[in-house]
Amino acid sequence: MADYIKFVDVTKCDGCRACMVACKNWNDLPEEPQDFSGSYQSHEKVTANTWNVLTFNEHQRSDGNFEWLFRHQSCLHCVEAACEKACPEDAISHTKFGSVVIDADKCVGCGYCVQGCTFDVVELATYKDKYGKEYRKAQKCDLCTSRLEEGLKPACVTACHTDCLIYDEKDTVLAEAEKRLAVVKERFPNANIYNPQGIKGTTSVYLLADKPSVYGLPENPKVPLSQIVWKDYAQPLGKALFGVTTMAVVGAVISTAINKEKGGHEGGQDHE
Amino acid sequence: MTNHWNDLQHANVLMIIGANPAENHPISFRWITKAKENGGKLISVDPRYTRTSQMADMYGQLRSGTDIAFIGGMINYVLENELYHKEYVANYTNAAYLVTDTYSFEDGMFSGYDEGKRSYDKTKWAFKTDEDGKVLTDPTLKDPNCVFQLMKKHFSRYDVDTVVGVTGTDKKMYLDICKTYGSTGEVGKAGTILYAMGTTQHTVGTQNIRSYAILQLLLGNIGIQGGGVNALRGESNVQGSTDFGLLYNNVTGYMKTPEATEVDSTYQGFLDRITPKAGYWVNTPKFYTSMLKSFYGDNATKENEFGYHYIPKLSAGKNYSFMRLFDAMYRGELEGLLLFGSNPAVGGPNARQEKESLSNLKWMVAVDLFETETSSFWQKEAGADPASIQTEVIFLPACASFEKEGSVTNSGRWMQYRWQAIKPKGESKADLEIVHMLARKLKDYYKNSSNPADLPMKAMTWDYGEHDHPDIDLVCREINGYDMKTKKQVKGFGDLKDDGSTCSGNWIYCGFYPEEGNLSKRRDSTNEGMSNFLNWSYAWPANRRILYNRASADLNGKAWSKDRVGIEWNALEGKWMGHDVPDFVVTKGPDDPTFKDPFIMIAGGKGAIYSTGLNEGPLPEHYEPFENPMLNSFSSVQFNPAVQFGEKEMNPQGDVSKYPIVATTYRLSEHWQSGAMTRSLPGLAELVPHMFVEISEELAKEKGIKNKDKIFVSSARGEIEAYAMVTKRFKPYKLKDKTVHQIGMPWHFGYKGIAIGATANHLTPHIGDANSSIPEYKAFLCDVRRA
Amino acid sequence: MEMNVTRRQFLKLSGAVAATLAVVELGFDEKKARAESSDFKIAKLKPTPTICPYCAVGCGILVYSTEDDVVYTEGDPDHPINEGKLCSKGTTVRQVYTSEKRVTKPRYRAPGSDKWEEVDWDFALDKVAKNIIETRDRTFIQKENGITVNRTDSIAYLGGAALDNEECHLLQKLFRAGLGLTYIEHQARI
Amino acid sequence: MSNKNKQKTIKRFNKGFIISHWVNAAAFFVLYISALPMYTEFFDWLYPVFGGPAGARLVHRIAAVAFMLPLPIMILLDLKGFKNWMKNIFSWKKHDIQFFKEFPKEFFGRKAKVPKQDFFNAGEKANSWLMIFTTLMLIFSGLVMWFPQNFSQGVVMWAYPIHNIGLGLAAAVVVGHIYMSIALAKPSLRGIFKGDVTEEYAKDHHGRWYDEVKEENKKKHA
Repeated sequence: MADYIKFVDVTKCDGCRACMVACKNWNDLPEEPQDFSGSYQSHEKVTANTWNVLTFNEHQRSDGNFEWLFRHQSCLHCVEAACEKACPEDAISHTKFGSVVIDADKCVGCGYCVQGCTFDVVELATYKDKYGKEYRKAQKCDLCTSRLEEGLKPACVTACHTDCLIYDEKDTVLAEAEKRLAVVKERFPNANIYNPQGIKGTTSVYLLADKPSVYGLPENPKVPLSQIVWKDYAQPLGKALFGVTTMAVVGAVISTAINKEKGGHEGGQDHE
Repeated sequence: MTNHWNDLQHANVLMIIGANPAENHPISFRWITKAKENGGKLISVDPRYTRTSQMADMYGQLRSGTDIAFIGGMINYVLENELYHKEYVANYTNAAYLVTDTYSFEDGMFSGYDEGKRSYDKTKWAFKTDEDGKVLTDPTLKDPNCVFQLMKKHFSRYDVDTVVGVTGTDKKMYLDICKTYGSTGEVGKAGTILYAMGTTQHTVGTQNIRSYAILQLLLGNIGIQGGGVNALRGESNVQGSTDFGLLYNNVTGYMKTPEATEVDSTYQGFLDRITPKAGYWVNTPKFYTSMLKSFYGDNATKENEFGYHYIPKLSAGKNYSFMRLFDAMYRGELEGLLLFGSNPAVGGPNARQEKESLSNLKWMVAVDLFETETSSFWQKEAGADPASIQTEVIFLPACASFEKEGSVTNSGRWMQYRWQAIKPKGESKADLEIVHMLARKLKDYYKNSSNPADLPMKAMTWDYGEHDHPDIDLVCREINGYDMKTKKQVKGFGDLKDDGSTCSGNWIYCGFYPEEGNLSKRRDSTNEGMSNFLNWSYAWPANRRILYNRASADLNGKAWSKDRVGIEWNALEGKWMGHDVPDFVVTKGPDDPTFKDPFIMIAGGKGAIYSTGLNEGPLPEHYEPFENPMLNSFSSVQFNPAVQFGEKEMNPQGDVSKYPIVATTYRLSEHWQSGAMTRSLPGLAELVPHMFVEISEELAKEKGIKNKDKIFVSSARGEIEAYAMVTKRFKPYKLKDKTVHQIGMPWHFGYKGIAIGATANHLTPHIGDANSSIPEYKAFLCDVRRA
Repeated sequence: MEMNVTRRQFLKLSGAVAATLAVVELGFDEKKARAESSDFKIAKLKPTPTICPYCAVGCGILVYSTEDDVVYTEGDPDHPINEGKLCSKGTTVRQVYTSEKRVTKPRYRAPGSDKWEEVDWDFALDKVAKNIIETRDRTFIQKENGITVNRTDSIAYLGGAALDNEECHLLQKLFRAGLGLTYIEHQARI
Repeated sequence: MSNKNKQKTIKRFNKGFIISHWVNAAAFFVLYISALPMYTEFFDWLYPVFGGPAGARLVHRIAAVAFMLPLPIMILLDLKGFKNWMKNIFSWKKHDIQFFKEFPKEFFGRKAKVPKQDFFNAGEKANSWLMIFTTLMLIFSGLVMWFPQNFSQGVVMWAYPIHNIGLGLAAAVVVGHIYMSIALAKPSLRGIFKGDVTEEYAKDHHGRWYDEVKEENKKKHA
């Protein structure tokens, strides 16, 4: 699968938010100024037009230490992507870089992916067509696939000056991450590498300074049973059932026709 | 900066005090992070827990305006525990100098104070000299009158308990910081101090920096890799504009402006006054004459004292600095104001009152990219009544940095060229073009005037091409300077002459444009060593990247320690070698009697632990800010005795009884200065759309304020409304005998642009530093209540 | 003028052949994301190096521009200080060009008026020159108790920190050496 | 009893029951057609029919409201019929079970000895149950999907599969139901349209109900 991953070491992040602006700069995303949030954080979460948000969290740890935790919140590009699974139009797919991309032409804006997303990332953007009629498209970070194809790194990684965001070969990065984790644990005892195997890992791996729940991330996300039931059983079964019933009906029609020649009268039912 | 950005990675300990580089100089953290990765320790000292503090290993909280107490305590700690670099202090600083007996220090006051004039007679602090003027020294540093002992005695009063009682820092953390930073005194170790407006914008701003210099000299941190006293300057070319003398008291290259006094009535008299007997400044006449030649060309002759009298002479002793300028405007003495990319209605102290004074102007010219609060001070939006304001305003649209060509000098003194990517937007023009067109129009007007008053305009040469757009290359050549006869570019300021045969617009830049070409355009980013990048652009002076780098070697020219090699004497080659341009004549060896000392600019070449140059004393002494919450614990002198007061009405003083909360202002990484260039950009207006004030949870509870409430902040000078951001990153101070709250707010906001909000500077005091007159934005008193 | 911009390639992807700008045919049908709708936006543009106009770190920026628009800006990978990186302000520098708040024509406000009028450059510059001349000539002091001073204390000049060195030199030359202003100050003071 | 020219007929369904049935059928049909493109991209060509995906969703939502009406209509307009239906589908006797043993043979057109059946024979009872069950599934999960913000993440996540399963089952049931009504028990169509069925059909398919009716008629005339 992807031999490159995006690695986010939040302990190196100094909150300059170049990533937020670089993303909009490259993807020509419109600005969405929000109401005053009560903190330095500009958006409550990522939206359809704001594909990464720098979260600020004034966290008083149980051991009394105070940390001001920053996180580059963005799509994690899960290997087992719940959004891809939920999409009825097969509009969401994995590229060879491991990035999960949404084909805007196929997306019908039904929002299944929005409900399904494990990390509450993908959202719907509303557009107006020529006749002024509104339509919606699901949008989220695509790991700058257009840049990756030209051999360039994602725009946020290119802008990040403390090397908190890096995009490099998977094995070297993860090895480096383990070493970094050992160093960082001294100040951040709960630091951990967040690459949840419940969804077979992600193409955007985090080194968090505290437990995932402190960042509002699920401790160990899995593809929900409901999605599995839905897409691996219900959907195929439904289609199969549809096929079976039609076959049964066709079978019935044929066999009735055959039996008819044998003189069974209509209604074929006698009673005792 | 004495060093530069890439050099930060070589530091063992970085102390960031009075600065917030993670937010205001974000990319510096690329190199600070590298320093941390090499095992370096980062200390953040700030009234507020900033993004820099989050990246730091140690965070020390301190009340705004108590830097000298904080650093004074560290100096005392370093001296008491003998952590200082003995050989460095003995040989490279003026620790051994003896001071005359007329010097004394009693209860916060130095000798020689004149109450009326609020100034000192500095001769009282002079060094003791023998009959032919040579300074007497005691190399053993034992003599009670030697600088070392005087300093020891002075700072012995800064014991830890008194200090933390004034600064409010946690005692254990304070000792930890002293120990960690003190460790850089060890040979081979390097500590760097990064500071910015948090240090300078006080009534004791200059002495704050002096205390850093003393600490760094004691620890032997000046002139070495990863060391230095580094000012993080806030604008792309504030370094350049200061170098080019756009200040009332400086002409280019930090040379003095003449005054209307008997002494200065002749050029020679003026030169004798401003040229010291020793130190590199002895060459001032060469630089000054060359500058005059660049102004007046052939009209500057030996006979008319090279056009010396064409330059304006200041009224003797009169202060023309920014705040006094607005005092004059308030009194109606100013008729015209020219603003080139400047927005005082948001950036100036007591901005509301300054904005009112603008209406006393007859005319104003504003040159900017966006409509600024200052250029539209007459509009209803500004709270003004247009009909009653008779000022005629002309707004000239300037173009952006990448729509024109030119060079800017960054904090590390790198003069970097930048090219034009696109033609100016609409009808906007480059400032170069605007001043060129204006100058040609004025020259034309005064061309055949017979009035002697117009002689300067007629004598001023302006030959940068005939059409609207000037030939920038000619301007660059003139700045560097050339031989008047051969028109050949001068190789370096060493070749400038005082006989009028050479010209140079700015001596410190002389050498950036030799015959081979404009070195500021160089883009070779190979790292020859020490990350000095000698072939990338050009650093003044003489492309030197680390100032006073002679101090990186011991007395016999060898590096203090193997793992920090700077410039070393290579006996075989007979010259100094290393990855930087030596700070002195390359071929003068360590044993050359005529040259011994690294601090080439100062007479005697020794680092100034004791300096007679400043107005309020040879050694830094803590005084409380203009508006302070508690009495001075170090002496009975409350306020800096040498600070001059300006216009009374411009500077009402708030009393702690009415305004109990300490307040400060600061900047954010998402906005810039008065916000004119960022609050009009959708991308940045989205990141920080609202003006806010950060208050501690404790203060919020006391005042019944919830997060995101609208609140009023008031001071003796004004009141503003903004959102409350209740945070854990401000904590009340437990000072000697009371608890004091502190709040802080960004000062970027104004009523123009996309993201608009209240202007913090409506609250700040209109009083400034005793030497530089920089306003005291960083420490004043206010009160807070719910809207 | 020579300007050697070396666009260093720093991603050696096993699959992506970065050499040619043509899209490499991928293993499975690549469903392109919305962002890729326009062709690779900086493919045909030549970058111009500049220095960021904001703080004094002096980061290098590459400006990808056409005749009349700044299409994209990114950190200059060859610059030793920022090595291709930028902060939030540096990254939005393109919007300094595209923001519709930019003033693109000279404006004039008559005394007492409550609005701007758009004027042309000749009118504006004449007004500026006239005002300077009128005030200077009336308030110019040639001598003060016998000493030649050649100054006027009635015009003030503020600004410089956001201008180029060459501009600072000409401003100093005109306002001090030429016109004799004494109130010359700028942002370094505040 | 209206006597059709040739055969005598017996009253089977009242007006209310018929309306309710056909509202249900129509709503289900529209829901089904508008859901097909959402269900699988194989039918994406159906989207333009509804004026794009947004149109399809709108139609789906209108039909969904209609889909909730049959029960109230039946209760209001034909309470008796409703009660009878309820009584029927709750009574499971031996003859109903035997029906299932015999029915597959009949379904494939071969001889089958099916015992006399009630008003609703066992097949129809089963069909009713399946239909009720799938309708409830579809309606509740549909409402959750329509207003996800009012429900917890878990509920919303399960709504999708339930709706999907509901659709799968309902579709199969409906296909069977339509086939049987057209092919096997063609005369019954009359019942759901006009309300009465031929005596002969009643005797063949709903023997027990036919006897009851006969009994009643005898009492009335006697």
